[in-house]
Amino acid sequence: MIENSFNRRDFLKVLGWGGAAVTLSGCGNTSVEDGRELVTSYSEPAEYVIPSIGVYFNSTCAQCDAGCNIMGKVREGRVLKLEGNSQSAINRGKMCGLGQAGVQAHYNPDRLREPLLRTGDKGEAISWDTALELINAKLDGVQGNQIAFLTGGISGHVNVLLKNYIDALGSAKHFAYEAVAPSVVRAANKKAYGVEMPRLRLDKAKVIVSFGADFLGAWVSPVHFAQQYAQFRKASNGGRGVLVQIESKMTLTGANADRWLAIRPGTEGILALGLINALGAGGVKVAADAAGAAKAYTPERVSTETGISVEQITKLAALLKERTPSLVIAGSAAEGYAHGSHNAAAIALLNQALGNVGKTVEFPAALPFPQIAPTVGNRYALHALNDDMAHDQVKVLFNFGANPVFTAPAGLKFKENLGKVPFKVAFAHYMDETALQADLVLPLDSALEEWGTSVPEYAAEGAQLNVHQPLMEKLYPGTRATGDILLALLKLRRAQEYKGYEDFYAYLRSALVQNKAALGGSGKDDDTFWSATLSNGLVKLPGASNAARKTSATTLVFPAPAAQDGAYPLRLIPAVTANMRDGRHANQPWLQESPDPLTTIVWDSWVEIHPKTAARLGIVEGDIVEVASKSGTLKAQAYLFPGIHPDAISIPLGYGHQAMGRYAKDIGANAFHIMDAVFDSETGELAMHETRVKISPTGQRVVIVKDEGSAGGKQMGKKIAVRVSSEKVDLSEEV
Amino acid sequence: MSQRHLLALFDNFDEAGAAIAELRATHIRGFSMDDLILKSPIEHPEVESVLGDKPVYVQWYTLVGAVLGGLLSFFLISGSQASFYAQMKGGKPIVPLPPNFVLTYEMFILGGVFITVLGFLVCAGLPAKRSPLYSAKVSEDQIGILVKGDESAISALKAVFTRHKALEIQEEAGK
Amino acid sequence: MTEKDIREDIAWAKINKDVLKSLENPRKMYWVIIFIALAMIGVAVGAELYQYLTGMGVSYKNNSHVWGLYIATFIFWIGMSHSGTLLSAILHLMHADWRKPIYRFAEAMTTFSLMTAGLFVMVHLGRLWMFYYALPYPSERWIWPNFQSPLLWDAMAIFTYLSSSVIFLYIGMIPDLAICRDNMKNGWRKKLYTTLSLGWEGTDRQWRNFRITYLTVACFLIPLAVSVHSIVASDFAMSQQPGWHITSFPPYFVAGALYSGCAAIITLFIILRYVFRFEEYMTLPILKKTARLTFAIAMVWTYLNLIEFASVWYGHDQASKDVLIYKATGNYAPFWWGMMFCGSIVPLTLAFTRFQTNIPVLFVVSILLNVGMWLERWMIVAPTFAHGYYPWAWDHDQWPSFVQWSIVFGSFGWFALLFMVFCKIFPSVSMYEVKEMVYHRSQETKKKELASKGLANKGAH
Amino acid sequence: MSVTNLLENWSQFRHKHPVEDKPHAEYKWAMSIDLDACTGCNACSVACYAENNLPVVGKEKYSHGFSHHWMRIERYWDEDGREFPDQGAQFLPMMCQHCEAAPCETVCPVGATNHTGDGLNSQVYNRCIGSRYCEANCPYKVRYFNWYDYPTTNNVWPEPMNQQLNPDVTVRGKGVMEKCTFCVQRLTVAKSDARSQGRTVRDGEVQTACQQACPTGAITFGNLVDPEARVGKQWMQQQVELAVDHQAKDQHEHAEQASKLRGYRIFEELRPYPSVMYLERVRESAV
Repeated sequence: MIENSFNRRDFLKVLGWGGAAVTLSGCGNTSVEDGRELVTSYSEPAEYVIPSIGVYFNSTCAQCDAGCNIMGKVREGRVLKLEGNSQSAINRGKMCGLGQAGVQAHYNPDRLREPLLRTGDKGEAISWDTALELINAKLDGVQGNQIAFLTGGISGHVNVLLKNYIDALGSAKHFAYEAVAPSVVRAANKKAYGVEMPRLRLDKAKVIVSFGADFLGAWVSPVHFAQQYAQFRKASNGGRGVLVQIESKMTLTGANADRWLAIRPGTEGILALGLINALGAGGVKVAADAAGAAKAYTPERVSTETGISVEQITKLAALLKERTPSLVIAGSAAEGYAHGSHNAAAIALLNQALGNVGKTVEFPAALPFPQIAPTVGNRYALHALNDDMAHDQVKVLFNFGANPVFTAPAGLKFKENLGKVPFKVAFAHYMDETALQADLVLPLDSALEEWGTSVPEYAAEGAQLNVHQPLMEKLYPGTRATGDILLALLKLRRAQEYKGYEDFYAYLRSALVQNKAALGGSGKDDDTFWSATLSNGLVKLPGASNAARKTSATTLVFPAPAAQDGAYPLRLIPAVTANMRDGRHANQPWLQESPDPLTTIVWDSWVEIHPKTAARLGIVEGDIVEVASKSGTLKAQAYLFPGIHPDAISIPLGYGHQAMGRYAKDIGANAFHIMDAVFDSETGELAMHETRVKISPTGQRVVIVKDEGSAGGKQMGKKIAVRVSSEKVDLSEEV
Repeated sequence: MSQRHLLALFDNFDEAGAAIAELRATHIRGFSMDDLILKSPIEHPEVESVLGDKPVYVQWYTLVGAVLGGLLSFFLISGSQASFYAQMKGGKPIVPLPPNFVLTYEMFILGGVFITVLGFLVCAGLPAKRSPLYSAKVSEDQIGILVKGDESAISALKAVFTRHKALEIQEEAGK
Repeated sequence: MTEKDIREDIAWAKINKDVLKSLENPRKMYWVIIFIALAMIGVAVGAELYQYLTGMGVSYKNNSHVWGLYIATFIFWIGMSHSGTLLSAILHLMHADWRKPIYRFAEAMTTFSLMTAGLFVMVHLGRLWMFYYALPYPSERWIWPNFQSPLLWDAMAIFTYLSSSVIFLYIGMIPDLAICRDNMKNGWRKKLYTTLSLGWEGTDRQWRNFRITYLTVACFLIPLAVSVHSIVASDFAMSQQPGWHITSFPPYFVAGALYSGCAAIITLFIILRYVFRFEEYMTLPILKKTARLTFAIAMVWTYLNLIEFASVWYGHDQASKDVLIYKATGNYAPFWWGMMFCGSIVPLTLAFTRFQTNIPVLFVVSILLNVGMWLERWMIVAPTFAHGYYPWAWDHDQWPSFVQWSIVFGSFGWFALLFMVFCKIFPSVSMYEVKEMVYHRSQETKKKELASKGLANKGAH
Repeated sequence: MSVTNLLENWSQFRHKHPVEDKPHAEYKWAMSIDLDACTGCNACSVACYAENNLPVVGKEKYSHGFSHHWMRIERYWDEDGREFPDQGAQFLPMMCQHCEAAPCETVCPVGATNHTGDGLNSQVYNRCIGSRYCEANCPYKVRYFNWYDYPTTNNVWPEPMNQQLNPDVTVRGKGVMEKCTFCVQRLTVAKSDARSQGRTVRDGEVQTACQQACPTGAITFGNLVDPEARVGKQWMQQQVELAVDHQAKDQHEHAEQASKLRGYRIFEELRPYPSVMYLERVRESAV
């Protein structure tokens, strides 16, 4: 890697001419066109650009909130490939498929290229100055609390500017919304451990019992967990770790489990208490209140309610007793019910009963700069915003890249309520469903073009500040970085305060350089510190330790497993897949064409049905089925999938866009739109797994487009993927 | 002494055979049996046998052609495999014999066929100039005997042909 | 007393006249065939252009199923070429003189089906424009083709076979070309025949060398024909795939080749007989012999088929066995059973004397046999791809596209066009050999008559 | 062509690689994949798309089987008919196995696929005429054909997506066969760097794109000749030998004393001598 010891802006200037000639043809004058700078011929590149040699620059992946540190391979001014930054404690040089597809977010042909103002049904291109002035004008006379900001999870200095702007507008409301965030688990963790995101040490555990946490696929920080998982599977800490996954629909993590248990949907908490009970009976010392809460949950009762055999429960309890430390994780499958908080609390209780807290459940360091701490997104925010809009409480809505028109459950009538907002501004990369509803659409720089910082919610080690830096010159002159837009807007309100900052880069640099002592740069001069920071791509922060707290078991309430609803007999499990997640990256063709690991389906949605259920309903693979809930219906192809509870069906989220460009539009069906609006009893979060559906074949049949051949997942007696029982091998002797 | 051609046509192979036999027997002055050419519409070994033993050498061409074709092929292939960019194929030597033998076999046949045909053309004297006397009947159903003899022998030859019921006797114009 | 293969009292001049007439005025059916053939070629050329410009993908093969109808049809045409050799070379060596009226068109069939097969090699290539890389010449980078590849053996074998059979066809035709020359009025045809007949006059020297040459080339052609289809079989047998890697493939392919060729001869026999009014020469007794020959070969083919199944069934190679079971029960089962029906059941009709000379029945049967043989080739190629070693790559519903089908059908048009044009320009019945046949047969009869007369005379004394 | 050369070096030309005993000189690139660590997440496959300029063919073409992933993740289920796959699925990353006796190499009519001195199975795009015999003869079916001219096909690399293309790797036009190269472009750079320093490539100095991305480090790649290389150590520890079709493990298969080995190669019995060793997936017997 080349040390980043040159002037960053010169670098970009050169790249601009070498890589993105678009600058020339685009509208708006550059400094070169204005004659302030001279054109540098690429035949005489700067000394750090060696034609045909890849140069790496560090930045941070923006594809999800895990905050993996990445290196962009840059050749002749173009970013080619994203690779992991091996300095990072989070991803240690590794990358997931989603992260690597980040270049396709950047080079996406359907990116927005200029500000658009709605006139009737059409968007009219306007200049940035006009756009910003228009916003300022629209804000005049609107009360602060009638201005709403809708964002995803947001952190770092952009968050600071956002807060300042909100402040400048007089206490506008900020709604941080993430459609698939583990928000109920966060709340339960906060109660049980005192922190929302304790550090999970998969690598230290000898047994992991995961209640539907797809930590290898799409949950919290999958690349980090995958590495810990690899260590967990090795013998390095005394024996290969055992993974037991308990969930109603097999996730990628479930597919990798030693034992995958298909539990009746919603009874995760009952099983957790049952395990506490069995542990207590087996001689493990359990705190009195936990024992009391679990007392009623005898193996027999638990078995009847969860559908998991007594033998299995006993075996699992014995294993947990025998092999310590273990780790119990509550995932999105456990939290997705009206009693999701209780499920999560019971699972946390199991961790405490097993004595894992402090061993495999650790406490992350507190961040020294609370103002840059992440504002994490949740689903309650959407609910709240929706209510405000429904009551005409929102006059101006700023939407930073969230796409609630696509992700809101039909029950909320979000799109309808959005129509009531007089002025909607969307900051967007693409013309997505929500941007289509906006009055003003402002095109954003891609994540590989903009400056910024972020703080990952799940810190793998200490705390860290991630640096985002451009990996190449902007592709389109008409896009702007979120930070720059906020700064420009702030300048319209508080000109004095921000006049010293030419742009967001200047702001960021000065913000970091001023605090260099706290950021590990004491004693260095500003330029050296700045160069080193950019070169590393991240700043590791020292942090104070958090203390543990104990949860109380007395308040746990579980509904008896619901009687079958005759009209809607099946439960819908919306699947969050590693590629699609909530669908914001559905327009990245690598992700569409990467087969779903479990079904190997590409370029479409599907309905997973257990073969037994399918046989009962007369459905075969490829049948187009109609899935109907109280809130809506959709049609998709049926895929017979053994890894799902017979009382449930599963549809992946993220498909079914009606906009967002050529790669996403009209691909599959949107499962969000048939979800009922049921909320968690404690947190008010939308309960994702509470939708009940019925399913019927439409009579149409298609050939499913998937990677697996006509043999399905069978090896036909050939020795291709071989499995061996753990007692037959000794991993400790292996290299 | 100038020579002239004479073509006699017969519709009966036996008569033609008899005519030749008589020509051979009578020893006409100014005419040699070597100057006799039989023309027939079909392959007719028994009539040809009257002409005496005339060896055919085409087979030798065949032998030479086949052997050369085979050798050329083997050495061309093996030599090119060995001497130009060696193309390594996993599991096989750079000069593998069985495949080369297959191609050698094909070239053996190819060489044989081509050179045999060349030999045929050489031995049969083809492509040939048309002989001075020809009748399309020869390619239809009649057998022709073309002779070349001194002026003096012509009448004797004619007599022999007429005796054997020649249907027609063509005479080359005098020079 | 069986009917004679040919009338012995047929005048030689009439033979010339009848055959030469075929160069002039065929029945209307001729033009109908030419028109249909041209239409089929037109569609195929369009399809090929589309495929050439867009990519092989339009033919709907896929990444595990990389070969399709092109290769199957290629084998089919190669196979068809074998009957010409059978009739002209093998039967020539065996002195079966009934072949004489029909071997010429059989040989032409050999040549043209080889040319058609060659087209499929080209159509099949992903980069047709680079086909010359397969030729054995050192390129400017000093790279030779890979002589280990059965495909290259194929190319070599087909080249040898095609050139040898063209030569064989031509050499055998020289005396007839001379007849044409002698009977043609002035014009381009006269020039053509004059040039091609090389000054042939039927002299004793020419006939002598001709006889030996013809015999020698015939001797070469027999092993060559066997080797050609064995090598085509090697494309499969030399590979490692289940269902292909079978020891009995070479003889099986050769038998299949002779079989389809014989069936095609019956079809063309019937067509030519009608179109060119060859009833005098392509007689029913000859047709009967051909039908019997076809029946015999059909049984050989059936036997080899059963041998193959048995050796796979009792072998230890589970993968091959799976492919066999798949053929009989999987997606391709209708075609596979269709092949068994057409190839082994339909020919049983040929066992009945009454059908052996029944032209409508024979016409239908011969076409069914060829359908069966075409299916056989497809059933060799496709199921191994659909059910090979690697279950993950077993394909879904792999169905050839319109492009593949139209090129396959177009090849029949192409063949028909070449063949019919040939028959119109060159004598499709060998005049000189029919004369020989008539001559020898009448001699025989005369001898017999003399002998019986002699006996009678003796008896009288 | 010189017959003299042929005759003088006869024995060299008759050497059978790798069956007869002639070890690789400097490099023999090989891989091992730990199926116990592989989670089937597809990161390797996407990395391969990014590194090797693989076209995204779209749904319609995918449905016809024109998928173009050099690295594909296969997912297998148990076949014992239980109601639930309660031991999970089995994932297997499958790419060109770079066989030492590759069935594809011998059958190519134009010599477009050859064995390199480094033990790679190379594909010469320029030379390929698209006969597809190599794929027909591949037991693993890991070769991918350019059925269309992807660079000019709509929505494969629309402007500006084409700016992502890796200039070190050829963009293939229609009609040529392609497959995993073990990231030969990276190997070439590493070898060149090492050569300029008068040494061979050190273990870890070069990574394939899939190996680099793999979050669990399931893929190990390196030089089998190098005694320090991790891949070689793994092969040795698992007693898997390159040019043998029957490994130590197979001999223990039915032995009372179960073998502790879990390294195997797929379709070893066909004797392609693949360069990729898989380590069996382990499943806990206690639950």
